[in-house]
Amino acid sequence: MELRGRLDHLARRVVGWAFARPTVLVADSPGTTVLRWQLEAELDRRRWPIARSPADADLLLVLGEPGPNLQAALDVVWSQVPAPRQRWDIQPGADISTALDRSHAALLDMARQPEPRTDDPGEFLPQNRSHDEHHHDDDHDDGGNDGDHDDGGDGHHHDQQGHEHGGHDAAGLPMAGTAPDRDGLELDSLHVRLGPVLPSWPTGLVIEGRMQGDVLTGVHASWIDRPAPRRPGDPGDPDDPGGLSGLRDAGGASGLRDAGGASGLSDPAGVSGLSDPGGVSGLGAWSDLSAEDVTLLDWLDRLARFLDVAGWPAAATRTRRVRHDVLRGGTVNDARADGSARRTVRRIRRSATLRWSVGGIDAVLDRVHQWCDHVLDGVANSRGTTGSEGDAAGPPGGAAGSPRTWTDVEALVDGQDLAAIRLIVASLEIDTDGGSGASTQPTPSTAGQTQMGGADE
Amino acid sequence: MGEAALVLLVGLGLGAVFAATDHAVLTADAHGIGVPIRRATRLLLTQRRTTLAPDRLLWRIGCVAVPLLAFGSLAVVPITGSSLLSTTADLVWFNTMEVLLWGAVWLAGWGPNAVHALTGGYRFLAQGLAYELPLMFAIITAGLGAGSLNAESVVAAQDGMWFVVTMPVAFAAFLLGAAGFAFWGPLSAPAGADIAGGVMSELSGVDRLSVEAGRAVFLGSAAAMAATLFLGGGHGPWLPGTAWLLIKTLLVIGAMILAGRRMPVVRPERFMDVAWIVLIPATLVQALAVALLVISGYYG
Amino acid sequence: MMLEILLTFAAALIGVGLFGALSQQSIVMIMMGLELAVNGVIVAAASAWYFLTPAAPDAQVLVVLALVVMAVEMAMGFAATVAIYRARQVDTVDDAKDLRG
Amino acid sequence: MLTDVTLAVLGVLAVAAGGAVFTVDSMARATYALLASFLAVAGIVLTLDLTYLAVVTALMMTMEMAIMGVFMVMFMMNPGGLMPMTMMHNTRGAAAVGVAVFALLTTGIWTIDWPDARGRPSRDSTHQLAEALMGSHMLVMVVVAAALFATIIAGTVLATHRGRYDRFGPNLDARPPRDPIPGGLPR
Repeated sequence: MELRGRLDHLARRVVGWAFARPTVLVADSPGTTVLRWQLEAELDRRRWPIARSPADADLLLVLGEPGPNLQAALDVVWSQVPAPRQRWDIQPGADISTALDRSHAALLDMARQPEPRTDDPGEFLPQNRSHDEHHHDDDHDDGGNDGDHDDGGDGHHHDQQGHEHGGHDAAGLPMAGTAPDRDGLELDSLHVRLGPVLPSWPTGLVIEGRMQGDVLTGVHASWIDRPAPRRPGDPGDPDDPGGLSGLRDAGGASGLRDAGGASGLSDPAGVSGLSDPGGVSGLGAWSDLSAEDVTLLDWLDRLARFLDVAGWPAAATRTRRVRHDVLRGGTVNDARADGSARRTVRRIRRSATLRWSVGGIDAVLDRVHQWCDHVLDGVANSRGTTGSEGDAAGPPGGAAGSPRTWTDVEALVDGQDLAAIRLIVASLEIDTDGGSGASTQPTPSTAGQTQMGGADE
Repeated sequence: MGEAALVLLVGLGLGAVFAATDHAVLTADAHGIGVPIRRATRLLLTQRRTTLAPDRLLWRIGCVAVPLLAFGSLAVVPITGSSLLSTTADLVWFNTMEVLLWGAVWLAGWGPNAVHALTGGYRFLAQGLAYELPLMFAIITAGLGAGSLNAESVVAAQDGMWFVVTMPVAFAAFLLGAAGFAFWGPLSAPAGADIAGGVMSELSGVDRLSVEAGRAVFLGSAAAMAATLFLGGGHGPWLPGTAWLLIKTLLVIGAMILAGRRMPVVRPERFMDVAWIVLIPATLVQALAVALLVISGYYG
Repeated sequence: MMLEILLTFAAALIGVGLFGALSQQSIVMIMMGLELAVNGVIVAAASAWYFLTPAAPDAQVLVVLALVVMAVEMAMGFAATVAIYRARQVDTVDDAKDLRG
Repeated sequence: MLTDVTLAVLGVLAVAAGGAVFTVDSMARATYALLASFLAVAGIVLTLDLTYLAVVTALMMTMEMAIMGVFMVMFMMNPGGLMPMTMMHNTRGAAAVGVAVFALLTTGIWTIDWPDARGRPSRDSTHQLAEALMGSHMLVMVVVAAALFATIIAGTVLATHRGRYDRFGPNLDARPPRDPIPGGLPR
């Protein structure tokens, strides 16, 4: 009896040790950027790693209040997280540390009382179908019934036999059909959705298209949870189903932000309304952040996420640490933070490998280098030293070749492979906060770029 | 029996060292020594997840094969002066284990029936076509210098001078190939963050442990093989041969991580160009130079 | 005795390979059948070396040739498949009957 | 004895995996069944003391099958037994030919009075092969090299649909070349 008690005790300790640093998947609803920064700073302090996919996650932390469709997508993500697992909502203003402690304790409880779990990922399929029909109900290709299986950001493919058995379903998954492709081979194409929840991806953004090999064509970009008013009588040519143009039009529609604050697109009105720092959501204890700080944080954040996608985790981690320092210290007045920020960003700016590796895709590198310059200038400014301010101000309209509308974005990513799409998206200044977050700052250098889609048509 | 246990132990040890050092460099966290073991325990306690309509048989085969091949490759490394499997074609054996990994990794990507995993599998093969020939030429160059495909003979041939002196290009190509077949560091595109972890994206529990551990062991084994082929294996003064081999292996591991983590992932299409236009000719010239040295009697 | 058994395996591989090569529609599957037949040749050559002429290298060279044949066959097979697929979107021999001379 | 059992088991495996190639209903499984057959044969060759050939067989066939798997999926996607698939024609005739050839060969194998082994087995079969390929059988190696090189060129020519005029323009002066994906080196 005593032996058993000891063994139990030992087992509990082993579980506690093994899950001492749970892997975390963060899903930020629109308007929770600052909260995400705070959370990531705390996660980094605790050395809890960020998961790359649901399969590697222990905790799913949902920030803010996701809209209904994002919620549905999160359900799918949640269904892919293996037990033991915990899903925890964190609202802006909540005590992050307490929330993490509680979720961790719950996780340990679950790990110590393992219950057999038989989740079939397929159970979420019908739900996604209906959810998809909400904004997209056209078949892209001829061969297979392409009823579009949502993957919740992580993607189950269905690249089945196309030209022999087109139109069939297997295990509820539609089969792929063939379509012409870039290399002149009519290979099987697969309807693929990127997003709305992926690591280092603007949560809520959905990019869909036909995938052949890993090349995406017929791309359509949209924001989840955004009303998709269809223009009546929109012809919708075969390559551009009505749903697409309907969504694109929505960029110009007014009242988007009212829809749960989830528009993800800031229109000019939003920019002006947001220069007030009090409007930045989830600022909490950091309300002393100046607009410049928020801008600097935003650049650092974009840079870190881009480096994640570009596969340079060491530099991304360092950039993130600089961001934490800025977030903690308010302005970058701490000499140490300043020095490390300079060193880190300079190294990224100078990296020949990065230049060589991501060069060749559009103007990705230019935009990223511009962020680096902005950060360097931002640091210089806040130190009161003489930076090359002329560059920082830059021409309004900002980064080289920065697209301004969804149509531009779609044109940019169309015909690119998955990795290039990820890199391009990561290099765009997409405002996930729907204007209610940090990326809208009054500086002229980026004000123009944050208005993606706002001026469409 | 004892030797098999030794290979198992050394493999796990080197893998753990590699994973711990890698973690420490990545996160700048010097206290991460126990991280690999903790992670392994965590994965053992985690549910083994499935996906929708997977090809379960092939998936499992792929996951299990990764560590098996890793230990298989270590079996021809003469750890104690002699190796577990001493054959007349050790170098080709090592190469074969690494090529069998092509199949294993592709199966691990294919099995779960998911976009990102499959993309990772394809990427691995595409990248394989890039690094494989330089790697083969690098391995065979060491065999050429020693006049034997047996690892022990290669070590014996380096009694006077390490092969790295006359084969620097082959040494570099070998380490690059090692990063490639273990899809790690600058060649980790098959498991890249841009495809949500690629071949690893759908793995959880013991499956993920199997692939991650197998990859770490493979990297450790590759470092040991690099030390064997190019750094004189167990040759060195004062200390016993095994100690020298391990020291050199650890140095190779450290050098790989320091160099590999200084740069971002190299996109496969970029690397492909360099591999075929620069690396293959370079390794061929290296082999030619070594062949000329052999004819001239340089290696004795 | 073992030689005969191994040769029987070789014959079985050749038989199965021929069956596959003759029965399949898909070009790639036909190639797999041919490869299986060559696989049988490898078994036969290796056992001949071991049981009949271990002192001579000829059987070994035959195995090398078999491997090369497979590599060439596969490379050319894939190239031809890609070419014909590019030209007319077929990948089965039944659809390419007009190529019959 | 142990060797005999190993050989027999591997032989059965090789044939069974070979049969599976044409019976499983997934392209990936068919390809990897064929690989299993090759690996079993490599095991046989290894047991017969032909280390180098065994290892090289495994190496080459794994690469081939890995690439072949991609082609299979590319041209006829059908993962993991999701869809019953028959891609046969003339099954009966093919089976008849297969069985007939097998019967003929087997009859021959078991009726021929095989001679005893001539000479003693070489201690180092790898060395024996190397000496042969670089000495008495050099011609084989030379021809193989030429054939493989020709294969590389012919295969590329057949498979690609873009020549240099597509890339560099009618006057071959377009820089950079028009490629769907730029390479890693300046051209």
